[in-house]
This record gives sequence, C-alpha cells and structure tokens, in this order.
Amino acid sequence: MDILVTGTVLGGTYALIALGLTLQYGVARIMNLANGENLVLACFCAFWLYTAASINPILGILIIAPAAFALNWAIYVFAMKPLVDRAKNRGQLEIDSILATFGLMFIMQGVMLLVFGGQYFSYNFLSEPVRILGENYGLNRIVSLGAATLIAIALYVFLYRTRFGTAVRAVSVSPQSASLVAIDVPRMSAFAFALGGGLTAAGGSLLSTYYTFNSSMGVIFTMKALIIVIMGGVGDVRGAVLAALLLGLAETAVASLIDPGLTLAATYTLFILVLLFRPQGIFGRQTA
Amino acid sequence: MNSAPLLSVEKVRKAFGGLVAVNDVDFTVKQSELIGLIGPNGSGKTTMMNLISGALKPTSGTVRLAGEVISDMPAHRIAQRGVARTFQLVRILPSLSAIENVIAGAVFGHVRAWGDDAYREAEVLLERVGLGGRGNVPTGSMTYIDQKRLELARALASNPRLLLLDEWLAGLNPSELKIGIELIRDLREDGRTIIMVEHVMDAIRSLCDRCVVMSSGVKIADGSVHDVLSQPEVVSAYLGTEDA
Amino acid sequence: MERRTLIKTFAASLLASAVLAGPAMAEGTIKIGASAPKTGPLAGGAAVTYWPAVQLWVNDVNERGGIDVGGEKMKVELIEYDDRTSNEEAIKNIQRMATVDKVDFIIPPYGTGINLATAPLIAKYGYPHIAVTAVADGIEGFTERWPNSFWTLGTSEAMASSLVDVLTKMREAGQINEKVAVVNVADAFGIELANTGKPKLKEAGFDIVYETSYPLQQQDFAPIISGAKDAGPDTFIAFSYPGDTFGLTKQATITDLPVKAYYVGVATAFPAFAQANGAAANGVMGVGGVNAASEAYQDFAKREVEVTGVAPDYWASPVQYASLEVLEQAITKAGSLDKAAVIEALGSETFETIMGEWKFEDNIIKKFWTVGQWQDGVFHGIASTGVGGEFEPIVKSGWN
Amino acid sequence: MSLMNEKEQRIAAIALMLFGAAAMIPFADDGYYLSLCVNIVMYAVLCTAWTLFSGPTHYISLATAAFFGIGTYSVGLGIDTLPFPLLVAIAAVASGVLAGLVGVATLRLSGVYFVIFTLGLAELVRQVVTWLQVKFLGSVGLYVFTDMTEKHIFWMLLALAAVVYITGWLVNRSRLGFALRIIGNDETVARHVGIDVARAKVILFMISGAFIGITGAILAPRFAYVEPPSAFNPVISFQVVIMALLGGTGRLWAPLLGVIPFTILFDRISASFPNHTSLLIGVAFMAIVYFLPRGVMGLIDDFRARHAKSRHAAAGVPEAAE
Repeated sequence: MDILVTGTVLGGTYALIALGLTLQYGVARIMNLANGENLVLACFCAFWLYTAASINPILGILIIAPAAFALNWAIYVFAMKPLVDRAKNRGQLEIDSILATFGLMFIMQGVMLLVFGGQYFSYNFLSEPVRILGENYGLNRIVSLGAATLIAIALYVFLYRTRFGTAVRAVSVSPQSASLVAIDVPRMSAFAFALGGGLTAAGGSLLSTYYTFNSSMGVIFTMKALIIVIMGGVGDVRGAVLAALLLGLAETAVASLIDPGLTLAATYTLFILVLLFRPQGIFGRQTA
Repeated sequence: MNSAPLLSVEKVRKAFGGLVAVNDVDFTVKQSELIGLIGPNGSGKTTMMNLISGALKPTSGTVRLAGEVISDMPAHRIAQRGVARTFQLVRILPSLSAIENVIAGAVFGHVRAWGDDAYREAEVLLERVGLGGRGNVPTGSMTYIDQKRLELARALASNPRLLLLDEWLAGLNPSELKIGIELIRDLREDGRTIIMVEHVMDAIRSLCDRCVVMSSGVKIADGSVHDVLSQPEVVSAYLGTEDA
Repeated sequence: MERRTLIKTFAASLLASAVLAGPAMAEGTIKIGASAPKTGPLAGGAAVTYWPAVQLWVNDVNERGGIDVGGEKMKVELIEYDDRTSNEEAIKNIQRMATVDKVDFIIPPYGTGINLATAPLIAKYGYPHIAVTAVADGIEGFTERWPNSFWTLGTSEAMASSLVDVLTKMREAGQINEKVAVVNVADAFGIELANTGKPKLKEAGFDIVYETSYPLQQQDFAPIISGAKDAGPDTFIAFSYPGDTFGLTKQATITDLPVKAYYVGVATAFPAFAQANGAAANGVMGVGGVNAASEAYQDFAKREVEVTGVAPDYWASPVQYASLEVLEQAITKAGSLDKAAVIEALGSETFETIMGEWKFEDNIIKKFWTVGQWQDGVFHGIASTGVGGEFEPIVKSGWN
Repeated sequence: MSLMNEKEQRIAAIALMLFGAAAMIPFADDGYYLSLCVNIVMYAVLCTAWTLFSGPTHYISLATAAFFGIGTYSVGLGIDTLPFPLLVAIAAVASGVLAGLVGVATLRLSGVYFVIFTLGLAELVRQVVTWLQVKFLGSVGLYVFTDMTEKHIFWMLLALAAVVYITGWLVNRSRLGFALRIIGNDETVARHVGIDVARAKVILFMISGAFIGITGAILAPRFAYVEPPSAFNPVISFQVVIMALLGGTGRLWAPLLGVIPFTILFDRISASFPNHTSLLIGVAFMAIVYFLPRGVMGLIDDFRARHAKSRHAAAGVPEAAE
C-alpha cells in the first residue's frame, strides 16, 4: 500500500517532467534535448519569484508558464523552423533537431551558469507532512501531484475534446494529411512546441518546491523524460502519464522489495522491455 | 509437366486486424509456367505477392517452393531459395550506379557471384534488358522505363527459380509497353517461371499460360486466360462495384 | 537580471577573458593555474567549495600587495580552466597550464577521481599537489607514489571511525540506544565510508538494523526512509552525496523519522542545506565540520560572501582556502618560485592558516575535522582528529 | 580485381606518410599539444568506429559510453593480474559480445527508438556495473597504475586508428560492405535480394563496439582511477555522434574532418573563455548545424561538384558522364 502511494507520488513527478516533451516531440517532431534545461530554468524562476517577490510557486506557474510558452515559441520560430523547412525527411529532421537542441542545451546551461552560478538551490514551501493511509508524505509533493493531475486532465480535455486540440493531434499523426484538411501545420507545430515548453516550465515550478537543483542538472531530467515519452508512445498524453506512473511504481517497488541499488537499473530494464515488445508505446497502435 | 509444382500456395490467409486481405487462397505454379495474377484494385494481389516473397508472413496456411515450406522463412532466405521480385512502385538503390544495382541482385541471392564474375554477368543482363553500356549512369537521371528495366535486371541477376513481377508494366506508354511485353516474352521463352500481377489485359492475354483471379481476398477463378475471362464471376468482379 | 545588463555583463566578461588570455604579462607576477569543473555533474559542489575560495585567496593576496618571494612582493595572476567534470579535459588543462601557460603553481582539481587522474602529470612537471577535495583511503600509498602530493581533508577511515566514536559517547551517555540504520550512495566516497563504518559500529557494540546502498542520481528516498523507520533505530547514518543528502533529509522530515541521531554525508556542511531544511536541519550531523565559532572562520566566511557573493561551506571551503595560504607561506619560506624548494618547505615547515596551525606529517594533515552538526543555524565541528574546539553533540529532537 | 587499384595505392601511400608523421608528434612535444593530440586520436577512433556502423545503416547509436566503459573496466579489473595486451583483447571481446546482444535485441527498432534504446542501455550497463562492484568488490574505484605515459597511449591509439581504417577499408570492399550500402539505400530491397539484414547489422555493430571497447581499454591507464561515472560518461556518446555527424558519415575518413576542427575549436573556447564554455560551445554548435547542414564532408562535396561541373562545362562533357 505504502509502495502504491509513494510510487504514485513519484510517478506524478515524472509525469510533470515528461508531459511537455511528449508534445514537443510528438507534434512538433523536435526531440528537444534542452527540455531539461527549460525545466531547471523554471525551477530558478520559481525560486526567484518565491524568495525575491514572495510569490507562491503554484501561482508562479501563471507567470512562468506563459513566459516559457513565449520563449519556446520564439525558439521554435527562430531556431527550429529553418531546420523543419530544410529537412527532406523525418530522419533528417531528427538528426538536425538532436544536434541543434544539443547546442541549445549548452547555451541555456551557460546562461543559467552566468546568472545563477553553479551552486545548489532549494527553498522551503509547504514542506510539512500530511498523513495518508498511516504514512507521512510531503504536502508539497501531494500538492504538486494534484496540480499535475489537473494539468494533465486539462491537457487531455484540450487535446481530445476541442477542435483545436484535435487539429494538434492530427498533426501528430500525420503532418501531410493534416495539411490536406486545411490545418496550418507549421503554426500548429509552433503552438505544440510552445505549449510543451510551457508545460515543462509548469512542471519545473512545481518540482522546485521539493527538489534541490542547480544549473547543470537538466540532463538528468531530459533523460527521464525521453524514457517516459518513448514508453508512453510519442505524442500520447495518456501514455506518458501512464508510463510515468508505471515507472514511479516500479522504482518504488524495486527499491522497497529488492534493493535500492537497482532502482535505476529497473527503470532502464522496464524501458528496454517496453521498447522491445511494444515499440509503439503503451497505448500506441501497431502500424502495418 | 506432371512433375510436382514449383510453387504451391495452400490455404493462405492474411488478416490485418479485422480486415482479411487474403482469404484461404490456394493455387500452384508449375516449372516454366507464366501465370497472371489479376483482379480489381484492393483484391489482395500485391498482398499475395508479399506473402510469397516473404515481405509479409501469412496468418495461416503455407507456401511451398519445390516442396519446401518457405512461408515461415524471412524474406532474405526466400530470396536465397530462388524467389526474386520487382516492386509495384519501382525501387532503385539511388546511391548505387546502375551496374551496382544489378550486381546487388547477384551477390546474395540464389546463385551467388562476386567480384569480376558478378560484374561481367551484370553487364550481360544490362544488355539483355536494353541498358547495354549504361552501367555507370547515375540512376537518378534514368527514365521510368529504364528504372523498371534496371529493377528487372536486378531480379534476374540471381538467376531465380521463380520471378515475381508486381505490375511491372504499369505506367508505361504504348511504345514502352510493347518493348516491355517483348522482354517478358523473351524470359518466358528461356523457360523462366513467372508470376505477374497485372492490370494491362493485353499483356495478360498475349503472355500468360494461365490466370488466377482474385476479388476481395478470395480466389474466384483459376484456368486458361480465355476461359477465365469469360466466367461470369470474373466479369462481375471487374464490372461490378469496382472498375479496373 | 535584465536582458540588456545580462548581455553587457556577458560582453564585458568575454572581453575580460580575452584580455586575460593575451600573452602580455606584467613583470613580477606569479602565474597560478586552476582547473576544476564549472560545468558537469561536479560543478554544483565546485561552485560552493572550490572556485569561491580560490577567488577569495587571489583577491586577498593581491590586496596585500602580493606574495613575498625573497623580499619581493609578487602579485598573483590566476589562470582558470573548466574541466567540464571530465578526465580528458582535466588532463589537457594540466598539460596546458604546465607547458603552454607555464604557470608557476597549480591549484589541483576538484574531486577524488580527477585529482588521482591528474596526479601523475602534476608529479611529472614537479608541481606541488596540495589536494583538498579528495577523500580516499590509501593516501599513504599516494604520497609514496607522488612525493609532491599533500593531502589535507582527511581519510574516509578517520571520518567513519570518528563518527562511531561520537555515537558511542552518546550511547554511553544514555542519549541513544544501540540500534542504527546505515545507508550509502554507491559511489567511491559512500562505499569507503560504509566499508569502514559498519565493522566499527559492530565492534563498538551497535546493532545495524537496516542497511542498503542506492545509486548516484537516485531521486526518490521514500522507500529507504520508511525501511529505516520500520526497523526502529535511534540512529540513522547515510554516507551520501549532495543530491541524496538533500533528498534523504527532506524525506526524513516528512516521514518524521523518529531518530535521536541523524547523520548525512557530503553537502550537509553546505549553507544550502540549512536553507533547504530550515528548522529541520537542527541537530543534523554530517561529514566535515569546522571550528565555526572561531574568529578566523567567521572572518573568512564574511569576506568570501563580500568578495565572491557565495557563502562558504563548513568543511572543505576553509580547507581549500587554507591550502592556498599554505602554498603562499611555503613560497615565502622557500624564498623562491622553485617548485622543488616549495615542496621541500611544504613538507617540513609549519603554517598559520584559518584552520589553525598546519604541519604536514608524511605529506598528510593528520588533524582534521570529521563530524559536524547543525546547531542553531551553524554547522559546528563536533569531532576531529585532534584539532581542538569541538562542540558537544546534541540529541536530534524532532524535525520542526 | 587486383588488391588495390592505382588510386587506392596513392591513398594508402599518403595515409602511411600521415601516420608516420603523426607518430613523430610525441618527439616534438610531450606536453599540452600531445595531450590534445591524444584527445583527437581518441575521438577519431571512436567516431570512425561509430561511423562504420552508423554511416551505412543510419542508426544513431548512443551506446558508445557502454562499450567504452566496458573496455576501461576490463583493464581496471584485471590490471593487477593479467598482462595489458590480453586485457585489451578481453575488452574487445567483451564489448563485441555486448554489441552482439544489443544488436540481436534491437533489430525491430528503428530511428529514434534505437537512439533512446542505446542511451538507456549505456545507463543500464553503468548501473549494473556499479551495483555489482558495490555488492561483490566492496568499492567502486579501481586503480590502474602502469608505467605508461601520454606518448605510449598516443602510439597505441594511433596504431588502433590504423587498424580501424584498414578494417573499414576491407569491410567496404567486401560483400558485407556492399550489403550495407544496399541496406542503407533500401532495406526492403536488401531483404529481397537475399541479404540477411539483421545479421549484417549485428556483425557491423559488433566490429564497431569492439573497437570502441579497445579505445576504452587503452585509455584506462591514462586516468589512473576508474569509476563508473567517468568510465560510462554519457557525454562521450554524445560527443562522438556530434563530431561524426559534423564531419560527415558518408566516407570512412569523413569523421576525421569533424574531429580535428571541433576538438581544436572546443579547446580554444575552453582555453580562452573558461567561464563561458557552455554558452560558446552551444553557440558554435548551433552555428554549425545551421551553416554546415551536411557536415564538413558535405561542404567538400559541394565544392567538388561545383568544381567538376565547371570543368565539364568547359570541356563540353555532359554531366551524366561524371
């Protein structure tokens, strides 16, 4: 029972990290290696808002997410669009975007180093315990889990219940066909990339309430996010959430029942198994 | 002629999810026979070709080549057993020269050659399909029929026991078509065993010994070209809901 | 920071580095090279412990007019490189400092692995190698292999056994019982401490009721803390690295881990630890420590914040600074920039540092801090190998 | 077909001269420039070995760190008991076998799935190695103390580079190499002309993995101290991909065109701007991606094509005859 709750809470964290990337990669077709830096940047902003302006990090999302949306829109239009336009095929774009976002990752890291330095940062927000089923959990984690759930539901409703969202999904399935039914694919891609960035930033501000972070930490998050996105099926919000939960549960179970030394090994084993047996993702459909 | 069939297709079925593309089809092809596999669009002809060449695995049923079960083999093994094919949409290897495209067929297939032997053989084949002396031309600048010729030369390079031509004549203009038909007739006269999927009825009439007709995944007729084309099921399949 | 100012700062610092990189050198300066991570996994630690101490020292020395070399005051010119937490890069940097920049002295890198990887080169070029942020067993073997190397921060063996001594005293005073939980990070530091600590605990009559190791970059500590909690110990020991030190403590706070002694590893002595944990930090023990009440340390801490804007930690920062003071005094005592003479002086002389009096015995500082504890917002040293000025340990009472 | 045609003989002679010249470097400088050259040769070997597999198959492997680390560990674990050359051989076999297993397991994956899989694999291997070490050796650090210095390592790497190039050349003129060119063009056709696509890829991946493992083994003495974070450093995987792609993957020697300028460029950046390394490397990187879309090799090819075109035009030769 304990494992279930702990695993879910951890899974919630992972979902926060991965939701943004699944949109960026699934719809805009950019495997954004700088995603983790985006997250850490949001952590710093939340930290700064909280300590300098005493703005509650949950409310801070209302500032940080739109700012990240704008920033990522700009990144897409100025940095990614030229690559999309010149790529002859999907493979070419994949390689180009890996290279370009790798560069972007360094740039963002460099800027954060200049502005914030390399030290660890952390602050106290809602770090009191709450009791669930006889065990204590950090209130900040539970609140983040709640916020993550809300964000995921909102995203789901948007993607699956609105016209605009359906158009976004259409681009994710097939950009060529989408453009045939009068969907403005470039704009939609830019929108998805920006939205992904905004989501990641929202995740970052929530994460900052209970994580200790520094300028060089983005890569760790990017790797986790990539794993979750691939496991869940590229561009699939439900899949990403499910994969995140699965990973959280698996890690907790292995750590509690087998050996904490094998948690990361468990992550990668699970990931590799999913890749081998359901390469299209948990919810993905086999293409003929 | 009464020897065992070279190819026998036995109760072969292929389902994509709920859609049954090939539904328990049986037929055989004898040594040195040229048969036509015809039917309206979407009737499962190309799927059938893919099942024989190993590009797809049948859901059930077996395919035998000279008695040996090949339907559980991967495509490259089937190719090594002596099945060669062309593709519905021509597939040239763009970064290889024309002659290398032909050599590609000779190196790994049924009859293997390498080095100078393969090169000489490939030159002969290019000559044969009418591309003599153009071995070093970049394939990108070739015309459509030349690409088709090249693909045929590649298929022939392994000296296959069974040759699968998937709409090889499609998209050719009338004069090219005449050349194409002549080329296939030549092959037949060499004693090659060939299955051709074709929409060009003139070609079927003038080339094929026998015809297998498919409609909606089911074999509806099998026999000499003349007999088959006058059967009412065939006529309605063609003239009914779908038009060829 | 406003965008414009950011760009300005950036441009200015580019210009500055370009100028620094230029060949024009003032007469009578001592060139000192430093290579350590500014990026990569170890950058977070180096940004607290290494770089600020180095900058402060250079600033202090130059403010004093320079280092006294045989009567002449020579200013220090610092040449910095980022090793990106990579061995290849670090080796290349050392080579560049030695053969291209031809620096007079080298401030050795940050981290055990990179210190060892660069030790052969530093020895080859005859520089004194005063290692600070390298804690490993077998230091005696290193000083034999590299007689130019000096080790200042102590050994993992001493850190672990000293901790056991502190706990034994607490048990004898009736403050804790004999049940302990021991966990460690699966990295060189954590494993070495656990390997020495566990047998010592048993020897001292403790009963290890829960033990495990976990990998670097572990992100969730709930299973470990609840596992420990279920075993019901009075004492929780984690030989941990920065990320896990924070993670474990946050989890312990939330779970309200009912222990009377709580110990975590690297980064407990970071100011960020108190920031992150607030009142919960009180009573937390950790590796390291310093004579935080001493005027020398407080003065150092104040100046470091003033000069670099970064608060020092309560363990390796002052040692890093002290190692540079030692270098400075050794140069003065040798009366020249001759490396061999400086090494000679380092090995034989006694030095005055912010850490007190330092004398190398067989190239090793044998008096060092081993355990510290957060008491009322300050991380006081509570155990050492004879430095003096230790505070009495307090019992951890709750997490609020 | 003769052993080598005239052009190949010419190339071989030039290559021999270059290798000879390179082997003299340690006599010219034993300090920083030698270390820089060690890094260059190291990345040249890694990138070329990587390109052996990834060039023709277009699979982007991020498993370099896994093979490299296994090589390093083979030496770290055995240096006290076995002779160094034997350890290098063990490294080659161990990483080759790992590559084989990965290859067999990942045949169904393509594109980005393979990329992420290999990344995950490197991390998995690192975690498992760490865990095993902790569990059974009781430490994670291994000391590799030898008498080898930078120049010995440089010579060994240089020799390895020669072996890699010769292997690459032999592969290219073999059936395997031809099969790979076909696979790179069109896998479906490859299968239908009788190529065991899976086997060809696995063999090549094993060759590539073994070379990377050997590189790790040779470099182990350089670092004296071996631990998982440095041996299985994922940065190596990324750097190899990037340098190789920047050079170009179409030809055996193309990665070298990425390795040399970029090792030097990155070195210049970190030497002159130690506080802005990340930022400037990032900027340099993006600039390269935008302005050199097909790598240095692409640039050279474009130049050649233009040159050839003008020559043909002048001589009135139709372009098709090129």
